[in-house]
Amino acid sequence: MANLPFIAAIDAGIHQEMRRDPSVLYFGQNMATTENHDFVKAYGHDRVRVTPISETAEIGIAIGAAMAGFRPVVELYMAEFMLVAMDQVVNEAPRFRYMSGGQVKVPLVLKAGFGFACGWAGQHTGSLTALFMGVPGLKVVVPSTAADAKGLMATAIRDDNPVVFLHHYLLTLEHGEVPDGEHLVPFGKAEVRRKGGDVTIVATGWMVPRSLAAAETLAKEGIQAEVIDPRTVAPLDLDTILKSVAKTGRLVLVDQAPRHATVAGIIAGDVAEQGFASLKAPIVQVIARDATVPYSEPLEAYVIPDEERIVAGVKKALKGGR
Amino acid sequence: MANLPFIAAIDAGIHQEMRRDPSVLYFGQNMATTENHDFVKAYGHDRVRVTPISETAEIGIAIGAAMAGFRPVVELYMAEFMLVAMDQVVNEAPRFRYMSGGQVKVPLVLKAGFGFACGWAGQHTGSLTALFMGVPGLKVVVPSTAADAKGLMATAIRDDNPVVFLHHYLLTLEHGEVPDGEHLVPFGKAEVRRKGGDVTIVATGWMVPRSLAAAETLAKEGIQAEVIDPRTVAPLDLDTILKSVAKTGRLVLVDQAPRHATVAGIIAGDVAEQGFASLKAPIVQVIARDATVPYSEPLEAYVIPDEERIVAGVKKALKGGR
Amino acid sequence: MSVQAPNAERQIWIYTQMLRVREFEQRVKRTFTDHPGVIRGHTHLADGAEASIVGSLAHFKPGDAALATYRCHGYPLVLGSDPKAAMAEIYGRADGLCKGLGGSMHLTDVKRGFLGTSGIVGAGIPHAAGAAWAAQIRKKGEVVFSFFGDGASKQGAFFETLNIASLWKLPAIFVMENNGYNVVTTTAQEDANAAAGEPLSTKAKAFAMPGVTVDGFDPLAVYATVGEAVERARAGKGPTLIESKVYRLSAHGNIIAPPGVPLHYPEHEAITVFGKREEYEAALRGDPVPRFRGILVSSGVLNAAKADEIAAKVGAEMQAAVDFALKSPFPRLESALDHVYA
Amino acid sequence: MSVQAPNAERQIWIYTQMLRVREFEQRVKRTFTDHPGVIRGHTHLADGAEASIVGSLAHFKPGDAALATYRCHGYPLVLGSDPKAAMAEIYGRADGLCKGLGGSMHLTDVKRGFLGTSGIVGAGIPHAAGAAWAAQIRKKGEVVFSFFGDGASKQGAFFETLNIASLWKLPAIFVMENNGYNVVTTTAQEDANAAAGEPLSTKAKAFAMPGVTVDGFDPLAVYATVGEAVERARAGKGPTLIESKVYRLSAHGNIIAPPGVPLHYPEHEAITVFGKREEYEAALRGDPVPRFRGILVSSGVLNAAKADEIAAKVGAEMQAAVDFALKSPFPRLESALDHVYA
Ligand SMILES: Cc1ncc(C[n+]2csc(CCOP(=O)(O)OP(=O)(O)O)c2C)c(N)n1
Ligand SMILES: Cc1ncc(C[n+]2csc(CCOP(=O)(O)OP(=O)(O)O)c2C)c(N)n1
Ligand SMILES: [Mg+2]
Ligand SMILES: [Mg+2]
Repeated sequence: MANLPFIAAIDAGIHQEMRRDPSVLYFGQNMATTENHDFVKAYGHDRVRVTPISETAEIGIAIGAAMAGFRPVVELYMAEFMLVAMDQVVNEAPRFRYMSGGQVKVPLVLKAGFGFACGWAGQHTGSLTALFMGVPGLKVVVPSTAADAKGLMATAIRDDNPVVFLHHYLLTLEHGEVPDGEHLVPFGKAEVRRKGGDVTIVATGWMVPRSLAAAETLAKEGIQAEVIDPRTVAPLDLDTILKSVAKTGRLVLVDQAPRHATVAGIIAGDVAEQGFASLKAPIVQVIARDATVPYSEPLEAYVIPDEERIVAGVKKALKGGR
Repeated sequence: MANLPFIAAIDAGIHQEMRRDPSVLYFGQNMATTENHDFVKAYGHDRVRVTPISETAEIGIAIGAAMAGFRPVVELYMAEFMLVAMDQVVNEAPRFRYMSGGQVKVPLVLKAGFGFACGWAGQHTGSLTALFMGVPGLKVVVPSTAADAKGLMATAIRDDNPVVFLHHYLLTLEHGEVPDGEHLVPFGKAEVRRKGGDVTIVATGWMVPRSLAAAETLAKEGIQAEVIDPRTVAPLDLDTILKSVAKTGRLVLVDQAPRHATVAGIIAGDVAEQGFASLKAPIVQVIARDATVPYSEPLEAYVIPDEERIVAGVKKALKGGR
Repeated sequence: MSVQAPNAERQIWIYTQMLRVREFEQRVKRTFTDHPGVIRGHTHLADGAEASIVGSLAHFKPGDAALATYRCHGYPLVLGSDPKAAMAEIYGRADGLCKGLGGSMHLTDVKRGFLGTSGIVGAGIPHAAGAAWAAQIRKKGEVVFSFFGDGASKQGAFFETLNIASLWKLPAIFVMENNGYNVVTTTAQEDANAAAGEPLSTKAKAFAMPGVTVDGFDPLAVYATVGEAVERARAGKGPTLIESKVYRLSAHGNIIAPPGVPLHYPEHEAITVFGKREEYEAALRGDPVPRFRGILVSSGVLNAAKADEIAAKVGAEMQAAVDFALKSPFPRLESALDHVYA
Repeated sequence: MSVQAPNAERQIWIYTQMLRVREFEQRVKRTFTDHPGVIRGHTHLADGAEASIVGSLAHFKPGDAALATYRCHGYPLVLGSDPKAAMAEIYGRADGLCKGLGGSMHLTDVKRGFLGTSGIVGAGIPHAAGAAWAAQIRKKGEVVFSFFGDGASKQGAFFETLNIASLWKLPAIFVMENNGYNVVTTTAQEDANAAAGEPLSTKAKAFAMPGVTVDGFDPLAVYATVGEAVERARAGKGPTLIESKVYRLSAHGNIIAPPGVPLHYPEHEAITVFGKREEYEAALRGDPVPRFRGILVSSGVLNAAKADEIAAKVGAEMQAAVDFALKSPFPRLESALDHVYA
């Protein structure tokens, strides 16, 4: 075990796989521009390269290299930058295996940060997870701890399908205990971050620590919230959520995105279909207010769900009935 | 009233607005390439132009022209083609008014067909509506009748915000009665296509006629389904849906997209939060099977929801209880 | 660097492959009338581009790769794919190259180095560059062929990719089949170089990359030009942009219509949209397939008898493909859920 | 076509505007140390580009428009925006140009023709072309200035837009501020022309558009070059691509860090990443602001006293902007929900 910041844990996961598998490539903008670059020193310029600001070509090149037998990891920095290449992400990478009748596989990882709500304003602060969640052939990973960041990155690299790896920028420097040796975290297994019998909270990314903080506040009032972190939203471990709801009967979904752009809403739809009998009260969504993220600090804080709103959401779920 | 095919009704809506407002522009690929082109003849090349295959520039140019006082309508043919320009659609057009503190407005219409499930296979048959639904600042229109196609297009052109106008390609030649003179259909007002007290069906685009057909079949068995067509999903007229569910207690959402990519799932989430008390049974989603759309005819039909599966979904909703 | 002309035997091979592509696609086209409803969606024929396709792929070696667009029937046939499997795919049958999941726009045959085709204009160009990066890492002198249209050179993916390919000296050959049209838009209507009377290969200057324009109706000219580019690429000297001037001898594709409307191939847009029948007929008079046959016969490489023999053989081969595909069963319904994930 | 050099008064105006931009941004930079926490997110300074910005916008007339990137503080100041409102926006206050909703990366002042700025690289280039189309339709000889960086010329939006702009003869001036870097990537590391020792203006050839390279540290050279392009555009002769060679005198932006870590401006990447202190110091010795002051003094256009007077006036103006912005209140919380829809 080593105590590492989130960002170092991701790198550790990439190193782990590049060391064992020479077919893993790592490239993107504003990396590997000198010989001193960590990954360049370790693996050389054949496998580690800087690219121009050309996301469409970057991701397209990753697809071609993957079809030709490699496992590229593309550094994209911010999830929004994938939007200029959205066709490659949702209508190319996940399509080729299927359209070829299983002849090719497209193992690649698109690494991008998101949700950097600290003054980056309208075009750099989005929470776009839901955009990638419903594409057959595509997997989507959203780690919330340093250990998962390493383990899910390693699993993403070994996966034979395209994977969007979304790490929350506000967690970048959060430290956590990370297993030293080979560490892999399976896809499709949610983690119960806190046990509780009164209400179920589901959250991803930065909303996980916020929800845990809210849960502690609620505990002081004798309310025990179970906090579930899906860790991967495609595949989504609905069973773990349904089991918890079967126990608590109440569900609060926390999401940094605005209404109709959330993972929360999508999970709510699944539970309303498959866990309806367990529900004792309306499913509550604690999500961003309906606006582009504003620059000014108090306004930004007003738009994004905070501990207080999560607590209020839980109380609403507890009050609610049929 | 004139009996027009869907496609002609859309043109009628564009003509109606171009005639009355010289600031309306219409351009895109593979149109206006000769002087005989209907719109070129009527409005000239200043306002009607053919573009290269450059969606990012096309939509970006529409944004700039809109900020400079015009009302561009961009012909994009297929919704997937917007993916190469997704940044312009979701992270540029809807942002400028907000980020400028209300100084600019960006009135434009992105016209695109979708869901052409007739052998167009993996990259041209998607139902991407949900991708655009949760973007503050963006409006999304999905007509299912010729009359609405004209009236919603006209309203979209007059709207001062960016509007994604998604017409279902399989409806292209469907005829319908279309009002002759000025015709406008308001945004945010769902239409109850069929009244019924036993179950509520919500569907958009081509799934509307399929749901109505299913409703007729069910009627023969004495089951009266109410079929609601939201017509615009942003803004979404949740009230009309909630009112119906308050009456029927049972909700079936029909959508051509696969799980976690549907408007259905998002509406289910809203109803599970705001209409929970009315629900007598789990919300049923009748949606595409989880695959890229295959080419082969029987497989394509197998993947996409048909009348039979809608009927089955309704019966499931009727059987279901708490 | 100059490429040796193909010997007689190789010239006959080139002609035979051109004819195979033509005969295959004529049957695809005839299927719309002979067997209505058997082909759905949108098909795109390569007639007019056969000399360009074969002259290019004549340089293909095992280990090389090729990627293309929705207009993709010709390449795999030249690379050795079974016409039966190709036709079965276009008919949506279980014996298709892609098990009926891909269709006409997405023929793929990895065993023969035909890696994939994108139906999104320009989107396949970076895929080819990625495969070329793989080849560069492997250091076996393998190259990648990227085929796309003139219209694709107006899509961001084209520019972004060629810059990187040149910068990284990737072993790629970018073959732009300039047939003068993007559906119903002429090149001069959408391309600033064309509007200024400049060749589209001029765009290579934006990437400090060699750019060449060649007569795509002449398989030997294409052979020489692409051959040089392939030598450069194999030698690690980087990519080349080749503008191969061809002409579509059919419409862009079959008509686009919802189910119920019988699909068919209309006349070429030069006639239906622009009323330039003469432009089309001039192109037809230059049809590369009969033209090359004539050249081979007059140069004595081929005699009429041998040529007829080839034609008969090829015709029979392609007719067998149709017969096979018509008999091939549809895939199991559940197979629609195969291959979503690896 | 050649542009008359600016007269003495105009030269003094140019110098004054350059100084205004510099003095404003030095205070933005100092805010990180003087008032920690007041500026959040990411700011990007134009220091080193002042001569290019002012030499270009000296040709701006009422009715013209300008669009730029996240590195956007200079343009509106030159176009007449109130520095108080600009600083208040960067501080996220209610009196900001954009009411605190936009911030440093999105300064906008429509009344002065500064239409908008995109934080997405290359994305603003087509917006400028769209505004130019509007100007073309209006037929009043209005033009649109599009400012972007060297790195943006690797983004598809750049290529797609310049092709259309040339094809449509749009009245646009595309000013690429080539500061040699995309964050920590040098131009030669990401651009095939640069790697081949060619100017980036070479890319104009892909669009049959005039392309010129100019010394962006020399406001009079920029004035002449952009002036010609503006004349062409106003005359309906179409767009021009201008590569203006500048150098960032600060780092790309303040450090990127989550809340809790105090933000500051590190040294330039030439030093911190590449260890090329000499490259940076050479650029600093050519700093266009003191350099132009020197030129004006030695040419007698300006005497030292007058120059000091200007400096004092500008310094006071910009200090007042800081004082005003610090006192400006934060916006009402509910105002976060204003202006989502028109
Ligand atoms: C991004 C995108 N935009 C539009 C289309 C629709 N489309 C399909 S083929 C085509 C024409 C392409 O022309 P060209 O590149 O010259 O190839 P050709 O068909 O002439 O061989 C267009 C516009 C598409 N498939 N992808
Ligand atoms: C599409 C996209 N990719 C990446 C980024 C991240 N980014 C912001 S500024 C920048 C550098 C741009 O360099 P250049 O165009 O030369 O402008 P400069 O900052 O040097 O003025 C990058 C890569 C972005 N904003 N948008
Ligand atoms: Mg073409
Ligand atoms: Mg730069």
